[in-house]
Amino acid sequence: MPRIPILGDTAEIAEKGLGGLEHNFLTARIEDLVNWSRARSLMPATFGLACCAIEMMATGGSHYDIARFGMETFRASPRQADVMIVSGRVSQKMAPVLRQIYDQMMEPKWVISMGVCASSGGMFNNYAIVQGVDQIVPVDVYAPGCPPGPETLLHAIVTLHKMIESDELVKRRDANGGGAGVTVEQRDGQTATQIVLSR
Amino acid sequence: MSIAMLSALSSPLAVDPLFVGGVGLEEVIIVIVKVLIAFVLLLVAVMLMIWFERKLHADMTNRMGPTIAGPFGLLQTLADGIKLFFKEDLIPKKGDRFVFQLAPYLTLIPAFLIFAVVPLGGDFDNNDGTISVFGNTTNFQLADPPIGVLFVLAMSSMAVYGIMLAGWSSGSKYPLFGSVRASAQMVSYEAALGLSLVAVLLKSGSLSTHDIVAGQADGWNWNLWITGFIPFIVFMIASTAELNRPPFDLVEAEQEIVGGFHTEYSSIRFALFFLGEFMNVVTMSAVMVTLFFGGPDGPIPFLASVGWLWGMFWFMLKVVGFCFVFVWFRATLPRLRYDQLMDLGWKLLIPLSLGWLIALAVLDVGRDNGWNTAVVGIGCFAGLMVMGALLTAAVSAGQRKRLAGEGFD
Amino acid sequence: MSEESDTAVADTPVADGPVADSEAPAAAEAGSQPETAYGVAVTDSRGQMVLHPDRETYVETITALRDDGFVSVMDLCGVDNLNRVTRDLPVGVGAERFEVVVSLIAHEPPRRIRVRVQIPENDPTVASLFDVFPGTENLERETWDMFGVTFDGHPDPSRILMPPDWQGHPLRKDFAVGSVPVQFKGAAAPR
Amino acid sequence: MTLLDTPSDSAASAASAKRVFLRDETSAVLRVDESNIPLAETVDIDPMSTAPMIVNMGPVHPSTHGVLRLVLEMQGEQVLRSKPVIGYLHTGMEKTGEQLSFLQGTTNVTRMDYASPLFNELVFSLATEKLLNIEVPPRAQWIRTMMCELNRISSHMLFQATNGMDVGAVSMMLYGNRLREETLRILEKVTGLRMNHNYIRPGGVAVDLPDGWREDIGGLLDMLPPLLDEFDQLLTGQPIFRERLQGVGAINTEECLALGVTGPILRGTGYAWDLRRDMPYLKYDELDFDVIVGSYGDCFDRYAVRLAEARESIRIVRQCIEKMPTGDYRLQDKKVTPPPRARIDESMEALIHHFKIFTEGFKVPEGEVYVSIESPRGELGCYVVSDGGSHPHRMHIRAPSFVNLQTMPHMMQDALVADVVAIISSVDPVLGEVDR
Repeated sequence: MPRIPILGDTAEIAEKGLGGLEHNFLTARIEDLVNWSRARSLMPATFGLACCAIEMMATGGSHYDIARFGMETFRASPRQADVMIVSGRVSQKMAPVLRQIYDQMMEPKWVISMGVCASSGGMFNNYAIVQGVDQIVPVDVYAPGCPPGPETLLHAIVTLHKMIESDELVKRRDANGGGAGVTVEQRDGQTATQIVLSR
Repeated sequence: MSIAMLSALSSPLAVDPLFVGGVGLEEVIIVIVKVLIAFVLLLVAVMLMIWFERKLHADMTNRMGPTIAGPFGLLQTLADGIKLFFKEDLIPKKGDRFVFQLAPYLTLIPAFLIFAVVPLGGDFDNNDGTISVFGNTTNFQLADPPIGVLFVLAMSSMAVYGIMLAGWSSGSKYPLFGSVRASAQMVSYEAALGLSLVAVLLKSGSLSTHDIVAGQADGWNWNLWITGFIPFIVFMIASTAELNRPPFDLVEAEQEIVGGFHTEYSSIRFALFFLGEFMNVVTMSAVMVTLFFGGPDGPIPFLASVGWLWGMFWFMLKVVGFCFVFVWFRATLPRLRYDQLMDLGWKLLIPLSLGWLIALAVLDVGRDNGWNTAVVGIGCFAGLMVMGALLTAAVSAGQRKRLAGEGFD
Repeated sequence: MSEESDTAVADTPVADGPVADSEAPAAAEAGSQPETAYGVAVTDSRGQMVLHPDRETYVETITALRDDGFVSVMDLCGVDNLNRVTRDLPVGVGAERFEVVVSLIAHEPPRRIRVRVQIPENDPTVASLFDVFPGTENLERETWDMFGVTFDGHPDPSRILMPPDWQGHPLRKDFAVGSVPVQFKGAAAPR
Repeated sequence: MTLLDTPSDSAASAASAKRVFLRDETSAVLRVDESNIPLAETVDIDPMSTAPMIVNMGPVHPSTHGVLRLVLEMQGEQVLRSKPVIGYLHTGMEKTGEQLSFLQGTTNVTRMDYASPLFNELVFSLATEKLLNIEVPPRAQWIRTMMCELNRISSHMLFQATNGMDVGAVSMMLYGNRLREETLRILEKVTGLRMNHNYIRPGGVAVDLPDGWREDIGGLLDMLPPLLDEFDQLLTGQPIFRERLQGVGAINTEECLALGVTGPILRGTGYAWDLRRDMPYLKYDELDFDVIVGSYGDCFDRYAVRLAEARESIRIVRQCIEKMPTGDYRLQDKKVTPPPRARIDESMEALIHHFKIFTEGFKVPEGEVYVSIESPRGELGCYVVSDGGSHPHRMHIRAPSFVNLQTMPHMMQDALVADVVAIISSVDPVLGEVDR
């Protein structure tokens, strides 16, 4: 018996009826729809640091056109952003700010570490630079290069798309207690702030 | 709600021929269908408008725009919407909880309501613009209150509250800036908007949108020509400012005040603002088409064979034309500064539309009384010139004083 | 060394510059005793005139230079000479651990001059140039931040590049260069 | 009527140099401790209060060109005093520079001003060469001149992009980037990298120009002028754009000189000072070009100066193509430059030499030197102290953006928020260079 790509093995269908179908085709999981939309509508936070930020701008330019992925909507407000592209070296002075921006972003959120300086400190192994932004925020995709060309960044973005669509990230965040409902511990003895959820 | 109650409610407003012979079940169903059509049409139009803007702007800058969400990226807006719907929401602790939640709806709902009074189609060339459905005659618009234009103005003023309250209730500084800017900007441009509208009302003699469209039935009767362009230009600029579209998007100027009033908004509430902004673009385009461009009236006369779709086709075409202009503005024009915006509104648009209105009125009175049109016209022109000169002198005197460091208080 | 390859050859004031003409003719004449210009010792470094005032005459020297047509301070930076004994200093100028180096420029005719002040380690203090050239404000702040040299009379003596609560002065030679543990202290504000 | 006639000269002429010397509250500089000002707006806003409000702009703000942070004291939308807070991108490059040999140093400095990396390499190489007392061959000098001018074009294009973006012309971002991309294509072909080239090295340049460079660069130069004319159409004559920039952020020559400001900001005030002409280095004395000056020192003048300088650079590059001599692209001095690649395969000595020069570096005679060039942002200086070893004892970069940043509070006094954005972008700071 031939095999129909969308339905599955026709012999099994003939034997078991609808139970022989490989998957439902009248209904689908809403999770797939959500992942589909998340992957196609990643809004990056406007977060440029150093050389890599210039290449990030170039990625938004006419030659590379990040808008193809629906990502030209750089959001200035971290509340509305989905992905933070850490583009460049993170200094000790910038680290708290970067973490604050990350905390201000709403779940689900992702981080791309762009360039070697963000990923590992790069050539600046000295007093001023944080040796890898993953010491501060959880990084999902690392883009290598100094600076990574726009093609590399696009590849990182497509990689992130695939990860989002394959649902890996949401599971990971569930596992480590991420997601909505967390509290942020305050420095110097201030009270912890409960994040108000409306739904 | 019983049908008798509905009838009792609607009888004072029964301008629509649908309700002339009393209200039965059929009429109610027709109204519900009309509501659904208007609602769905507007939502789809907004979805396509957002896609259209992104694609068109991409085209103007040698790019491709969204491509991966659906064919030609058509589903990009859908993806954005679903994603935002499933995103975490936040209400700032320092903000006013109730107002913060209310504000997005205050911007969205007026945009819907404005669309309700816009005639979408119908044959105004051969009859009075009504169509027949199941033997009932009705207007091709959701509602036709006798105060249609006032309703449009009232609703567009309501939208100010949404933006103002959103900024105020966020409890943060940049949104506050945006909110202060919004209230000043939108209130001042409301005046110019209203004054340019009065010119249309003067010519149409009615506040009903249906009557205004009916009065422009032939291509040469469009209010655009009859009122002499100026009210349209003022209306166009004022409505751009009213919509917070570039070059008047100071309220949400990303480079200056981050996100403006919606800085603290995320998730579905931000989506509502997003939707509301583009919905306003569509409805304002529709209002402009209604008021100045003859609504569903097209250059080629009504073709009975195509039915009501013919008028709708022209209507849509004109709306898309205006949407194009709005995107074009965004792609080319830098943003105005706050004081320049105020100058433009108060010192140019309002005097101009006021003066033009007076001139139109004088010409009308002159025609009614049989005065010599040439003499009246030249008199009006001279009067406008004198007014303009006086205003310029006043403005420059004020500027000199300000530069010299003398206050006015 | 040929002439067109180098900036300083064109603007070296030592031979016939107006500096030599106006105030310090001694600078032009080579001699065995230490040369002076503007009343302070002077050396030549790769064709560039370098003044070596002491801390007391430092501001006076800069002021004199300004009155002589040096319109701008281009650069001000510190140097840490820990463990470096031999240096090209004129006779009579004692080598100290820190140096503050000021580069000035004159536009008509185009010429440059450099001023080096020795700052002792036990009292790293020097007068601020803010009242002569306000453009040194950021540069002096940077020098304090990086070397710990205090500038008396500076309007805003605070760290400029490092975080305000940073310990130490990174460009000192006894400050470790290598990677330091992340001094990350967590988010400072609620979401 | 009012949209078109704003006085653009009144504010500029009234200012005097005295305001930059003020040190108390009357100064435009808000001299407060920035650590007391919270980054997040946790302060309660009293809507009835009329006291000045402290607003934090940055360090992550869309228009602060990276990580500049501005503390603004504001009355309504008007800025009373302000203070740029920097250091958020401090990389410790001067410290790292002491750890790297002179040959490796260009790798380090090229990452400072990432909008114009070749200038950083050039100034460090010139300083090293001056310490070594060597002269690079003419072809190397011409190549350096040409590449730097191409880099200047790309840097000014980046300015046009961000400046347009900051005043709200969003398409300029893409138009500017498109031109920059075309320039970068040439730079990539010659140096192998789009940015951070490490192309200009002590002793010459890394590699010779590739085949077909004349056609490539000539094609670029033919393509650029009409596209620059499009900028004129889109912005220069645009009434809203002029309104936004004319008379905004005015500063005069005396203030610029007192603050040590150089580059387009100084030239925008009408003062013709350009190191390329006044203290020529490389081959600029053999080139025919004009120094562009403005007249009012406002944002519009700075915009116009940069646009015109890009055109001048096109002129310079054309002359460079014509005059490019044949010969060595780097010094044939065993002490400084590695042996040719072909010889490494043949000769063991060459291999050892190559290895030693890249691991140990070369010894540089003791001394100290300050060399400066005209970068797209002003005087880019390099102060190098050598103690006779192969590593610099002290390497200091005089970054033009760092000094130019001091003009901001003075320009911003009494300006509106929208002007602040225009002023930041007209100063055109590159934070990598500011913080180093």
